[in-house]
Amino acid sequence: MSDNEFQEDKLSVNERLAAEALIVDVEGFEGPLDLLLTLGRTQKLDLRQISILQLARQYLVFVEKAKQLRLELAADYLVMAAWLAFLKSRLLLPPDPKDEGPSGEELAAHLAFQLERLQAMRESAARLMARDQLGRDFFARGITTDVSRVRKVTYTATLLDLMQAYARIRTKDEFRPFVMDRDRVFTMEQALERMRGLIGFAGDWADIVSFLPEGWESDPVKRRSATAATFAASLELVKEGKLVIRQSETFAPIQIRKKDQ
Amino acid sequence: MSDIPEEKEESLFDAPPMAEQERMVEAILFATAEPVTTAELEARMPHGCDAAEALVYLRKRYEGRGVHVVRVGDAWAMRTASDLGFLMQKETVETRKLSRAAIETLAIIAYHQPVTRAEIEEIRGVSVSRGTVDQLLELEWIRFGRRKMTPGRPVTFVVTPTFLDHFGLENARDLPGLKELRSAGLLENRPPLGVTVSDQDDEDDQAVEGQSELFED
Amino acid sequence: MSDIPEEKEESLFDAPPMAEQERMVEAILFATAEPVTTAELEARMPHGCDAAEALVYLRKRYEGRGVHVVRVGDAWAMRTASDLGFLMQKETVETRKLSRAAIETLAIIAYHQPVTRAEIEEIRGVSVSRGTVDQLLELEWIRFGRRKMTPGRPVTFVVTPTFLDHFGLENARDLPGLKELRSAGLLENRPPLGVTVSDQDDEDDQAVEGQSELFED
Repeated sequence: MSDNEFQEDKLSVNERLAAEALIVDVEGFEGPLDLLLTLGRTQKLDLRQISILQLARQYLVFVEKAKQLRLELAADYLVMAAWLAFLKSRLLLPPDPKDEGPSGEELAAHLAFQLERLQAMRESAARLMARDQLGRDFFARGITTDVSRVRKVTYTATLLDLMQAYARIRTKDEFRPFVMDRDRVFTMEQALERMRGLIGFAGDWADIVSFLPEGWESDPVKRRSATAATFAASLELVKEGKLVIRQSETFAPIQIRKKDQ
Repeated sequence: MSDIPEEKEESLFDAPPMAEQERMVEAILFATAEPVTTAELEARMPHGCDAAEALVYLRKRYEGRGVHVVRVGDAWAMRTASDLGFLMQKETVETRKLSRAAIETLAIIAYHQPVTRAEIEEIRGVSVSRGTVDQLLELEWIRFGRRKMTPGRPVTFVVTPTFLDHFGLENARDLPGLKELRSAGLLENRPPLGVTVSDQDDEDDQAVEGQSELFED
Repeated sequence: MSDIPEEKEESLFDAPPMAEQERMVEAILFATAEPVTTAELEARMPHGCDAAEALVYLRKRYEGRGVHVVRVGDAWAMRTASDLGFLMQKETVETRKLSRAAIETLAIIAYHQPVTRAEIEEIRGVSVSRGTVDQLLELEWIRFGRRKMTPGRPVTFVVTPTFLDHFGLENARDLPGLKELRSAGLLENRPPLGVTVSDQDDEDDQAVEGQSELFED
């Protein structure tokens, strides 16, 4: 993004303050479209006349600043940034006659439509909530037990009951919160017992994987369980001062060795 | 509070016209579960209102109507005219929630129709009591479908238009599948260790297959 | 039952005079907190009554009163006049405050119904959380509608009569600003660009305008 600095310089003091305010609020946005809409408002234009090119630049500047401030941006924002960078190039470069995809103008028009539609829904939601509401502005009858003569019992259920009942039946096999599938779980206690017997032989650095129990290496579920248990047991033994553990970098093999007494 | 500011207020803001006061009493009596005393009425109405006078007009307005303004002790309430009590019989219908066995049986029939009793029992993992089926038949939520072309030619159960009506469905195919139930948050439990994603998909397909048989004709 | 005894009954017992029918409708609506359909009214009234006509008179009678007769979908209910809400502080039920996401999702469902989850997400530009849909379902403001005839046959969401009742709407066509949104093309379901041509064709069929079902008549 070579023109970022140029773009930043062009921002007025007010715009810069607004952009900074936005960065502070980054978690307040409900996704990239919401952010774009807010940025669009700073153009102080009718959404129909908004400059998508300018908006794309504003967005990219925003994302760049967020990166500089080391703010965590959700993947959605970065995907949108990549798309807007693509859109920007489409809008600025002369169209390639061999390219069959939609033109930059079409893409920009669609984005403008999306923004306008989201804005319209926002306004509609506000108007809906501003309506008089039952139980707040107008009220139903306070009692409905005027008469009580014939008593007839009928049974009722809601769609929610029905769906939940079905979900319950269809998943009852998975829903066993207190029954673990013991045959596929290697517990930390088991691992600890196994490791205590083995650490005597670990004079040199050895990959923790080589300590997995036999028959637990191939099945992914069993391997996960055994690895977790063996790792936890190793930590426990480190705490007890019997082992040393190391890992050269993230995701590198974890190695252990008997601690020199 | 002293009397002086109140008097001042009274002169500044006149009480609403009597017709307006009558509307207010009407709305309060309608929306309040318990009978309301004139003191309570006046406490809720703007300053300077005369609830007793408004009640005289309101009572007169409802004379001979389907609803009356009646005195209950030293309080007031609105009640349906006693000669129309016969219309209220349906109001006293007591609705109870369906038992868990019944709702589960109903759900299986809705999702798997046409389905035999043996199939329901297999899915639920317990036997289906006669009373449960009878109750659903009586509610007219299920009916007998055509017999299955399997040994013994067992009867099947299907859901009825009354069922669709009660649950606000256009047809039983609109019932959401497991995946959709899960994404709507109606299914909180996650698959445990050992259940792979493809197993899950199979289950969804099954549910849909059960239905498709019925609706193809 | 054959038709003959019914006809006899009709000639033996004439329907009550309209003034009496009006009283009956008044009493039933008054006694029932939930909206009542004309069909339900007539089922409870003596044979031969015309609830729809009685309702016309009753509505007129309550015009400008503290209590109104309002239409909710194809049902009717009595509700206090909304300008008197200030008198009712005592009755107000504290409702759980809806999140911004829930309010927007609700509005999108109301204006674009029937609408799929994917369409809601396309409009908002973020995924819809399970809690949001769950909350709206629990409030009974939305329900599952019929499935879309598109690949995957996704379920749709629509708003319910409870929603209409809560927001004082006669039907979903009365949503504020609906006409303007339609004529501005903002309820169109435009497929995202960049999809392949064959996909585009499929999706064009699906690109029916929101609320189209409501306007078929």
